[in-house]
Amino acid sequence: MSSQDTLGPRADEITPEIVAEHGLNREEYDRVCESLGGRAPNLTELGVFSVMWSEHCSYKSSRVWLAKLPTTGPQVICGPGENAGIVDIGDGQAAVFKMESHNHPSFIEPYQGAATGVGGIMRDVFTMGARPAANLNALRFGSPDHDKTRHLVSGVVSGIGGYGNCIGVPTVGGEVNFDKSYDGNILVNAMCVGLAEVDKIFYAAASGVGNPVVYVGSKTGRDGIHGATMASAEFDDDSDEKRPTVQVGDPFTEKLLLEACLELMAGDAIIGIQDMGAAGLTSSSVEMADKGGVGIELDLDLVPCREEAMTAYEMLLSESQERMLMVLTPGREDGAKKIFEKWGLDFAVVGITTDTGRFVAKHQGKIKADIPLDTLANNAPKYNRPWIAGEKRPVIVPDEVPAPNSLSDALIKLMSLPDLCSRRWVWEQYDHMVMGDTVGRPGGDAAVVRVHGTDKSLAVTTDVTPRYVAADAHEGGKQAVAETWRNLTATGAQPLAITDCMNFGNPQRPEIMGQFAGAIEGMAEACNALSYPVVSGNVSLYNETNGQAILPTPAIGGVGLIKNTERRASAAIGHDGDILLLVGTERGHLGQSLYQRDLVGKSEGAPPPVDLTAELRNGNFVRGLIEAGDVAHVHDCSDGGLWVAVSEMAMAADIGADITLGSQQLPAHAILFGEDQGRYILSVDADQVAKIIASAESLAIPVRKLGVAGGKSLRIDGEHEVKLADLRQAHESWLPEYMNTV
Amino acid sequence: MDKNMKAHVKITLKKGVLDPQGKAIHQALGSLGFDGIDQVRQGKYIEIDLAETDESKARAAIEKMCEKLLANMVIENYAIELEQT
Amino acid sequence: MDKNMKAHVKITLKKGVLDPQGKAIHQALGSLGFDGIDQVRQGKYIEIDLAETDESKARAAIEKMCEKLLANMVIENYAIELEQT
Amino acid sequence: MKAAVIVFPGSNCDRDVAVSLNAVMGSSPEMVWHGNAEVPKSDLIVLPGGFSYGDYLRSGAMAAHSPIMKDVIKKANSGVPVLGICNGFQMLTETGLLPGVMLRNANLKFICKDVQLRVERNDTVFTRRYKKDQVITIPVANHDGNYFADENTLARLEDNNLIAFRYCDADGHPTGEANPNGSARNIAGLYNENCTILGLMPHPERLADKQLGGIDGLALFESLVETLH
Ligand SMILES: Nc1ncnc2c1ncn2[C@@H]1O[C@H](COP(=O)(O)OP(=O)(O)O)[C@@H](O)[C@H]1O
Ligand SMILES: [Mg+2]
Repeated sequence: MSSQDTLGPRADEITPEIVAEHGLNREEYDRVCESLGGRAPNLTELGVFSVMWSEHCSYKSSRVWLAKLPTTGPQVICGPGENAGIVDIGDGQAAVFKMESHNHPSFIEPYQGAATGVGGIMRDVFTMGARPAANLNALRFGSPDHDKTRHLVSGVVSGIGGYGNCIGVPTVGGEVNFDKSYDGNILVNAMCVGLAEVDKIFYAAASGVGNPVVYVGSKTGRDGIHGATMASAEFDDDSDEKRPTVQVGDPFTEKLLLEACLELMAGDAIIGIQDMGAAGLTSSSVEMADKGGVGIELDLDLVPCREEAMTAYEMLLSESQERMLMVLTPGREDGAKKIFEKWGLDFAVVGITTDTGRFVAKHQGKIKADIPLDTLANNAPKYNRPWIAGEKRPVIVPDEVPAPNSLSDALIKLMSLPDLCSRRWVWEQYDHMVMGDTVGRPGGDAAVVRVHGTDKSLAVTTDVTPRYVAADAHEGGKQAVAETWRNLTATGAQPLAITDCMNFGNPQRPEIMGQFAGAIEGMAEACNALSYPVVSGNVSLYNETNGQAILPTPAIGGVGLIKNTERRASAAIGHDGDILLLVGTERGHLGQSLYQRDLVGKSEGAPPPVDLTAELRNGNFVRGLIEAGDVAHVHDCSDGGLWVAVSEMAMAADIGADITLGSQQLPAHAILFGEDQGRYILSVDADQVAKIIASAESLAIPVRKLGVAGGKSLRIDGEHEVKLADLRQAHESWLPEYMNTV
Repeated sequence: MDKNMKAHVKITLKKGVLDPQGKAIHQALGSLGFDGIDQVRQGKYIEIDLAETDESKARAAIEKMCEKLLANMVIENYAIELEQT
Repeated sequence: MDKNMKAHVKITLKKGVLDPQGKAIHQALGSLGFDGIDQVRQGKYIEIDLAETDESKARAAIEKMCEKLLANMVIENYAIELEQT
Repeated sequence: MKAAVIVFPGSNCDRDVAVSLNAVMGSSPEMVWHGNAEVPKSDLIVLPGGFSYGDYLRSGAMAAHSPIMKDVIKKANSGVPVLGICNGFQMLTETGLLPGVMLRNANLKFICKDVQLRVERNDTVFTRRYKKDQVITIPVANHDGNYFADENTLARLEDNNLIAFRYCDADGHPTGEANPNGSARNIAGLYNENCTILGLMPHPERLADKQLGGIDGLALFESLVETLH
């Protein structure tokens, strides 16, 4: 049968409006027709192209830039391109991880949007054969004064908890920031880290012809079908339900799906497996077939549906959650089916792999789509969009930034800022201990989770400082990578690799594309210098409303390995009488600092530069001390600067500290609140000090005695006293108080 | 006579929105041996005692409460019944 | 004529049983500026589609479901309405 | 001692409690699928924490009707010790093996944090390794941990000394501030009449290992091993 006979669109079917509603421009549409051998697509095919060639699936604006990121290294088992990245953690084990955005759905419906974001990223990880071991979430909300913010914070946090707690994966870390640029575009970036056996990793490739394609999990509904409201209304007789339905998460079903998949994966029935994420059935089948170099034919009559009269278009584009597609070894269907039935899940053979190289979908006896696979998967346009780099800003001299009236008041004020106050209100709503391996709970630099049943642990963190990226995309991108590296190092972990979530505005604006390009180049520079490659990631563009773009936010998720869980560090002061040491160079950099932004009210100058050579040297030194068992209490200096870091260590231990400004010629507020990079504070036994200093000096690493731990307050050279109780009150109360005032 | 009203508010999921709770209840009823069930949907039922005698004012107030707080209009519908108490 | 029934089941907390959700809604409505509310109680609303035409059989079945699973009789009451569909 | 951990669809602390049991027993407990009809002969039955059936409808309600529960109830009534942790406690109240119900936490939020508990008595198979009135630290992690029972029931529980643990402050006082979720009389755990069944909301298995930050939970498992061998 010639596909042209059955597949030609009705005369009036594909209007320019319908093409536009599918997010394809004129050139892209022409490319679609060309891919089909010169004919026009029908509506179903247009829908398939629109999702496969969307920014989300095809990375058409970002691909040329992403290619600049280093993705290899001896530790890398699988870099970007699969569902998640994989790194070797020794003993035949691997860490599998990825971060992904669910920004827009979370703005529309914060609870379900965030919940399904968590569900989606976990499927990316367990589809590769890994059991999820830890979740993280990087969140950005609008200004606290904006009337939507509270509602969004509350919904997103309970949605993340609602999903992760139920499925029983600990949520151990993340970030929360507030800035008015996110008023209309919040960011919800979810990360999952899983553990797998190296010889039991599963990939998406569907090799072999004549193999059964199997659908498992939940039934398909009309969830999250974007594209054409108008076009889909045409075949939806229920006129009051035109709005694309929000995806609702079902963590219980996901838990069953996780256990069922892992049970099946213990055997050898699976050839390829892929979760149904964005663009559900379409992208999962296209990607599996393309990677395996085969064709695929789906019989949509066999797809388990939960709603009546679903069309081919709807089934192919539905984003219903908690579903997976697998290609099995022929003859193994019955055994597999038993497992899924035991867990109460749908199991249906819905297609077969073919040698045609085409994606074919049949429904009710008709061919609804017949498209060359290669074109769908690989022929999306690739844009090298015009970009302009932001202007370099001057480095602010410390003396130009006014001193506070009172140093101690300034500290209290900083510690209670929305961007710096305690996130306890958030993480206490997350089960961060389930699975019994969280040895470093939220609140420290990176969370530490044991590799179950071993002496090893993984350290995990997410970081980015968007105001730095906005001021200098290159330095900001560098800094984000370096900060994760530093956070991992501060626990004693050897950083292994990162995942990223690139959240930016409209890439068709050259200045936004400039931010993207700059951030990528900065990230690449840091990754290269630190031998810390990118193994997975995600891009979220068009985060803007009425021309107001978000701050450029390349969120970085870092994973590191602690070989001996007994040799790790916490971010608390160790003991009364400990000596505090500062490792790293002090320059008193106040440009783009929180002190400058929130206490002086200015956002000026260049962000703190990151010296990657010093970063590497200082970090390796600190990690060496932890690994040797010489130091067990370390915190890095980041947002807010030195005194803030000391305060955090003091509150964590309920032990105060008297610190000294040292001998450098800098104003006190620059020493205390400057955000110089590459620094760590160590709390050490008095009798270790000489040895550590000598060893640092022999390596030309800047180190100085910062002070002495003890008492219940903080002081600077015996003055400017701040009681820990007052500090704690300031630090702990902002978020709960904010959230309790409706 | 009392001068109060009681509002009975039913909040239900819109058609087509997945109802994981209803689905799980359906399955559980099935394994308890209850057959012949086609579908189960779970919603909320909220009773509000109001110091208001005017029915149309009461209705307007409850509608506002539903839109603002009680129902999540992205995925839920609501229905109000009023009763003099 | 179709030969099905739809059961509307309201599950409410017994008098005297603490209702944290109702209390929280009451407070939230208050701070949104809704005055004159005396009490808010939250319950569940469950719709069950049954392949059963006989009303009394349907009612008996739904009652059993409530007693066995849908309601916790220690703290909850239920009320059933049936509708031919 | 032989122990059986019942695994329900949605259980997620089954592995955690098995790890703790293994640490004190020196061997693994039997993991028993909820769809089975019978619990193998054991000295202890554990209903683990988690979200059985997603905690949909009411926490523990659907699990209480799982096929295995008939036998669990039978064995419990014949005196086999049963430990219900968190979701397991919710199942015990849903089956009526323990009185009362768990309502949504007073602040309506999921709460995961360390809390302090006062050990009300140490003459049971679950607590002999503790001291009476000892203050211990154990984490809670739940959304529905707000214990409710009518006044008569509460009075009976107090009169018969059936309260196992109460939320308390550092000095052992069951204050309002120390109560994380609004539970009646600060009740965190309960016994049946014979003290052979214990239901508690906090998770002793989460602080039974030094690396996790404490071992106050370990004594509960050690008590069981000591008395049940
Ligand atoms: N959304 C969140 N979920 C869980 N933990 C969070 C979240 N936001 C922040 N945290 C935790 O709070 C602590 C402080 O966060 P942050 O200020 O970003 O740390 P740092 O400056 O060390 O990178 C970290 O332990 C972090 O993991
Ligand atoms: Mg961080």
